[in-house]
Amino acid sequence: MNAVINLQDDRSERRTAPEGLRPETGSMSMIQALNSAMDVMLEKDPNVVIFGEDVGYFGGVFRCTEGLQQKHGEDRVFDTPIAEGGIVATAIGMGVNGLRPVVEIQFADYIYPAFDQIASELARLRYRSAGQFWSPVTIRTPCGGGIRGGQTHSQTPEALFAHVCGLKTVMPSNPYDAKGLLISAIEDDDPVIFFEPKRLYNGPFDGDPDKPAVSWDNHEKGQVPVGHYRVALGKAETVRAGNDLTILAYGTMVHVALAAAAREGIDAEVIDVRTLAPLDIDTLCESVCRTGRCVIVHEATRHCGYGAELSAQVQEHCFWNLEAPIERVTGWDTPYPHAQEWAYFPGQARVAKALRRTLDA
Amino acid sequence: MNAVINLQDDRSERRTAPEGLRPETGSMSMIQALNSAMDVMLEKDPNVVIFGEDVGYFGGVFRCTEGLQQKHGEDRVFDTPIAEGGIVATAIGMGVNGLRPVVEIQFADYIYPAFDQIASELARLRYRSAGQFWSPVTIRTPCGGGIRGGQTHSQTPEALFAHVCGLKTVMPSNPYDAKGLLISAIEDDDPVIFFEPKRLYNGPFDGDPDKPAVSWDNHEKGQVPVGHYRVALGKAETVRAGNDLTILAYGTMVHVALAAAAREGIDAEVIDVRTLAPLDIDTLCESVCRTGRCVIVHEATRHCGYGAELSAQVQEHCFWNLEAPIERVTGWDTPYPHAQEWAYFPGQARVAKALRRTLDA
Amino acid sequence: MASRLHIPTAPYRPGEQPDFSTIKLPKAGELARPDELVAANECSELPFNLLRVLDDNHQATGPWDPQLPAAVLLDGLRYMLLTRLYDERMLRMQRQGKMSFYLKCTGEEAVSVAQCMAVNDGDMLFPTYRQQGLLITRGYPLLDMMCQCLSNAGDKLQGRQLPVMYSSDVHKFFSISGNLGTQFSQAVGWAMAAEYRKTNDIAVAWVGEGTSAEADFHYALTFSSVYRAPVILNVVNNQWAISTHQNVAGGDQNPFAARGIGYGIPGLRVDGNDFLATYAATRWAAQRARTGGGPTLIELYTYRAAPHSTSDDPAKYRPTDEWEHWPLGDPVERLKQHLVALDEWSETDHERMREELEDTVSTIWKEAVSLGTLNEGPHPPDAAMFEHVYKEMPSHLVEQRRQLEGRDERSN
Amino acid sequence: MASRLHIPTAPYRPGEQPDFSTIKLPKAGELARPDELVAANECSELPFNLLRVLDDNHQATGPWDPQLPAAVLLDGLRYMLLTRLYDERMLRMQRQGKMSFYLKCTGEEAVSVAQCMAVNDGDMLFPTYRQQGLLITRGYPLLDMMCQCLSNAGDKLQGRQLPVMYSSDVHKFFSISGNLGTQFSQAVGWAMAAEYRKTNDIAVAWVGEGTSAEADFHYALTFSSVYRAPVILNVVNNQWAISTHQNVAGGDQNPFAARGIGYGIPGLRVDGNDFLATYAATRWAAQRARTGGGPTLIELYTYRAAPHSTSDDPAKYRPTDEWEHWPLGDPVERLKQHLVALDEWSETDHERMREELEDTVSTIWKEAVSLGTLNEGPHPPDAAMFEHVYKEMPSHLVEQRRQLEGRDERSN
Ligand SMILES: Cc1ncc(C[n+]2csc(CCOP(=O)(O)OP(=O)(O)O)c2C)c(N)n1
Ligand SMILES: Cc1ncc(C[n+]2csc(CCOP(=O)(O)OP(=O)(O)O)c2C)c(N)n1
Ligand SMILES: [Mg+2]
Ligand SMILES: [Mg+2]
Repeated sequence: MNAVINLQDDRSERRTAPEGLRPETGSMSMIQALNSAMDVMLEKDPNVVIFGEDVGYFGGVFRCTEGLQQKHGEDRVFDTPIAEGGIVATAIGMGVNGLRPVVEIQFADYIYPAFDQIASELARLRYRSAGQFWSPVTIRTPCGGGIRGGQTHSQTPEALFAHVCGLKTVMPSNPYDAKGLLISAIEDDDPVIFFEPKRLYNGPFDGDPDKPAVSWDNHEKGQVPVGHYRVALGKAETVRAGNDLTILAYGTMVHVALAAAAREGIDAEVIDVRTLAPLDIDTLCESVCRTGRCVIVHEATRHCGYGAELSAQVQEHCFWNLEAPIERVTGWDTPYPHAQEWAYFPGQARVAKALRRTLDA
Repeated sequence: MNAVINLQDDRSERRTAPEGLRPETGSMSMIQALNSAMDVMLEKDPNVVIFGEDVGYFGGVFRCTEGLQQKHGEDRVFDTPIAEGGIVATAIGMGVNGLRPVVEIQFADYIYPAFDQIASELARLRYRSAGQFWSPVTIRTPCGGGIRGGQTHSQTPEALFAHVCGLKTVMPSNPYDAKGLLISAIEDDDPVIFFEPKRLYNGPFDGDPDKPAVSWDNHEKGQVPVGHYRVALGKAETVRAGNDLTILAYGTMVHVALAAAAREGIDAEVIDVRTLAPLDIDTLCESVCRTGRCVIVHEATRHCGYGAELSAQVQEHCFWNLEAPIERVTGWDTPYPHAQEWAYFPGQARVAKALRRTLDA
Repeated sequence: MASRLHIPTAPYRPGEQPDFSTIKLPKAGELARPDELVAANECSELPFNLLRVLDDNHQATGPWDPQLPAAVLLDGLRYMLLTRLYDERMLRMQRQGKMSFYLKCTGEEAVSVAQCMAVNDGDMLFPTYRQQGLLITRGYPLLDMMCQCLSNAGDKLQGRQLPVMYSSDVHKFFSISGNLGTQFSQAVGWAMAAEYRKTNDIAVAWVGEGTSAEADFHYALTFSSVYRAPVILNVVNNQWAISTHQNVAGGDQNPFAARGIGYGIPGLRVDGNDFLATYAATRWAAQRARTGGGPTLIELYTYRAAPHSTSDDPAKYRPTDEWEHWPLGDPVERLKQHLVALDEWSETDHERMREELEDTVSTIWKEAVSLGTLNEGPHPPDAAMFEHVYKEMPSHLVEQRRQLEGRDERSN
Repeated sequence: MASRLHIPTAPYRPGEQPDFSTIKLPKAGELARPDELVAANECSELPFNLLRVLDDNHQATGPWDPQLPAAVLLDGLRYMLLTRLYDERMLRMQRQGKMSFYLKCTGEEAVSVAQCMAVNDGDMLFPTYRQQGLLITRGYPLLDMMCQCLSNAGDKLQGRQLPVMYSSDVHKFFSISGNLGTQFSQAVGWAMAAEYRKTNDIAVAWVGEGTSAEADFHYALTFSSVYRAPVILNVVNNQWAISTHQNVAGGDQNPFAARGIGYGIPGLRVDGNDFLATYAATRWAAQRARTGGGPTLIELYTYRAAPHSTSDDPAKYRPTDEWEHWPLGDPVERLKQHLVALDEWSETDHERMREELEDTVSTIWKEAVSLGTLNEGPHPPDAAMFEHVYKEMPSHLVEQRRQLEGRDERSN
């Protein structure tokens, strides 16, 4: 079901790993990969500091910062008051004064109190000061459903941030990318909103809640270099080459899409968008112009969701090549319910139906 | 340049005005029309209260609430502390306790501190309590540029709200609609975010800053019934019928679109979307399926803007009828600059170019 | 000399020996009780004290003693015990996989029970997730609580909310939000509307001490101060916010009750494990609010004996025996001892009550699971998901519901 | 009896006769000056007082007298006067249509000038739009200020910002945000980083009293209290927030300086029109911050003599002569009188200085307009609009810039 992935594929990684020398890798869950990214960056750059609710002594409610305070000290990894707006504001000020803050918002559902600081300040500081001031803050936040979290532990509000110019918006779908993208995000001098699909923290998830959980151990993208490497921001990845149609997805939906295509026996090209802003439109359009058909999958609500932008751009660039309407498979336009979670989650059946419809059009 | 508009066109108005009897009308600017809507509702419903920064004694920085405190009393129209989040939270609580609050956020650029209360609370209260609790808050806020306001007095963040299910999102383009829609919004039991294009407050604006300003006096939509009437939420309006292509616009851009089409001599059908959520997709698609061509115009930044949703839906519904790519003409993906305002503003030239391209495709 | 960044921390971590002798505990009964309409600045010492009524011999003492009849105290004891037993049962059921999540209020039962008893039925409650005692005290059916936790066919909230996110308009118990603090400022609006509508109702709101750092705390204090809204603003200081000690919310600087001073709002700091003190403080604040005195900020000083929730493992961040060293004891035990000291109660009575309540919980639980569990169903129908997004379902949701039900014409 | 909704209002409205005899003015020099490292709770009376150094005879008096050499005072006078003259000129130019907007700080010049002089050059300033005096005191070129206001070809901010939204990294003057209050909490982060990096710098931030209701005020107090950040948090209480009186921000309840008490932050309430008192308070707070004492909250009590901005007409909401009745007078005049009383200055000197500064402003203005005005240009190039959204321009912005420049291949 999973596409063949070449670890040596990423150009920025090649830069860090000397020619011919494969970096030492280990099997890591997404949590471990994220932890490792922060560990590496704390080690490498004394200006990196990490903070947020429960991230210090405890190591985060999802354990992403486990052990980092003990290893790097209390003034580099610490707990904050419960005030997402205050956390981001503090990070902005620190960034202006030379630090490189990485903050955690405990759930993406709780990022809204920080919206003003993110959209009005973090995103615009460089612009409004004509480059005099800027703050290289990275905001990590777990997102997405499928964990019985109900409406306030399941949201993926990526579209709200992708609409705000000045921000980079990222969502990895596997441990390898998670670590490489997080390192790139921390090193980037622009602010990055880094969404972590929590349903993928401990293993890939193809959308079928009845199957036993699997770990990242046996997944190629669970093999992660222990040291420093980058996955470039702003680059989509073709995780499966194919000819019948193109699926655009990110986060958990990459795995659902692969499974749905496999189940239907469709030779789909599956592209993991990875960076939502700025978007790697070339990779997407090259594919859709070739296959002539496109299905977009995301977990967030449909109306004004990120899929709308993907659809609009693909249509703008590939109109003359399109052989079927571009479809979107998304969360419904309702909050994420608790009991009806699996009726809400855009699972294999819904994706498969859309693939079929698109092929048959 | 302006389309022929039939005041008797609106069904909800016919409901309030008895058959054959035309309501008394007067010439009103958009500010006066909004003021009149609030005046009428304060008179009609003792549960209506109005508050916000400077809206009480002073009557609002744009004078939309002028005279209302003097007429209806200090406990019905009053000033608040400067805390947009607190204003919306207070309104939510009041709404739960039987009132019908209408609040003003002084500029749409300053609505972000209230984002959490709007998106997490106001929009979801009915849902999460399964209908036990709800709060019929109307949030009025001036938006849009073309007034030399710079990046923090020019934004139109409608897409952020249109993405949040549970909210209704409205933007009128003229005094008649403004009053009728605002009355509908206040009477509606769902929360409504009501964007007021401030460039239209005192007169229609076709996008040409060099022309002398005109008032609403000589505009048909500046003739406004003095009493109570409604313009239904959720209904787009065809402000100009045409055959060559369909332009979807709202707010200030309706006027720019009309002017651009006239200037190019294009027989465009121009639809004023008016309510962005829930969207009147039927009216839009009927038109695009007929004309086969569609240009979408809005002032907000492009990436993940509301135009993306319009484009995606039109494409989904009208794919087989489309004869040219759907185009979007929008603000650039930068903050709204001060000096370069007219290079930023999607004016007639840019719209005209897109119309031409779409016709020639 | 450069100053160093100060990072506050918890006083004790796993492996350390908790010693709370540093917590200055004033003697019960010593604090003067000002008139309810006292000017805020004339009682600004209150938040720096700790209001206690029950003394070391389990006697009620001092001017704050609410002098409640034994029958009322026994009601309080019963509600507290029921809350605790309900929590215990639900926790066990969560462990058995019957529900996705649970969250106890063990050690904090006096907060919700005494406070609820001290206000009127018409007063509106804006709780957090740790005030299940309010619902129990107001007589909300346990069956409905359980069905909500089970997200089953009997769930009045149609399966929409995570367990414990109760709501009851009838009981004037506001829908609990997963977003911390948001209800604190809403309560002020509700209270303003009560005045506008000239009813006599007041609003009562709660946040945890950790949540006091959120914007809504400031909004609530500002707006209630400016409009003198009839509201009681409670901060439940149970020492912990998940793994984060109250010191990280500023608790090592000044008591949370003192935050009111700057806004001209009187602050009361109360032994939250003392049923009588908690009742008395709330009563004072309610009387103040109802007679035009405006808001009061109450800090309930207590201890979160339970893990934060079933997703939490406190052994990772605090000594497992920390509660045993907690100087303010167990609220249930303390009220029981008071009733025993009054000769109104005995260990045998208590045992009997516990058994009776356990039976009640058990019986109702059986009824609840007969209506379904999260994993096995039956649940509320899938289509219910599309209701209540708006008052009336707009066409795009009708269409999405059709798609869900497979009745989409376009699907093959 | 139902209590009624309380709606605060301004003490005087147009047509009414202002009478500020209700404002209790303590005598200059009477307030004790505690050690800079005093515990917050040991100086909690300070925010309820009003720190004044200049007495009715224009003499400096009491323990807070900073005992500044006359040369320093003369510098202060010069900066204040220059600020005022600059404001006057810019206002006239706005009226003549040379710029889209302007905003004066008349009557509040002591706030920015004295505070700026009381801190070090390495200290980072996080101003609002009403502290142009900071830039003038730090020697930022008037030409650059004017070009920013004109959005002309010389504008260092490339025409992006509304007039008066200055920024200067070199002068450690943070980019002004149109969004009220956001910089207050950012300043705390900056200060924390200063400690982290073991520099000796502190941060200084300002908000208006109206803005104290925003979330960032609370975040700033909470975070600076928790991490004891070296920051001075200033609330400029100029009585008005556009048309809204400070009473609507809670100013009729307690002084804004008192908001710090609950957080364990010392509060100083200062006669903001008294150059010496303002200097002294700032110096105290700076010393406290630099020696590990953490944050101080300073309320600068003053009066906004000017309209809110050129978009405002205060005659609509306050008596036009209100400032004349303001009991704390004019800061420029008061410092001048002090220098005269010290025999260091005379009316003639003052007139000469005024003329010289007016000439300076005039000369620089001519240079500035020679670089363009908003309406007539030249402006920064249109294409500059796409820069600095990101550090490096992503391809979609390159493409949009091409479209703007008409070089879009797709365009005919
Ligand atoms: C806005 C928001 N931020 C973060 C969370 C995650 N969260 C849930 S409970 C909690 C701790 C709350 O602590 P406290 O306020 O002290 O209440 P307690 O749990 O002790 O009753 C956190 C951080 C949330 N639910 N909402
Ligand atoms: C977040 C936000 N809300 C509202 C505004 C509009 N606004 C600009 S200035 C102002 C009044 C501010 O008053 P105050 O804080 O007292 O400062 P002053 O103007 O008196 O110096 C308001 C409401 C804004 N700029 N930002
Ligand atoms: Mg707590
Ligand atoms: Mg002010």
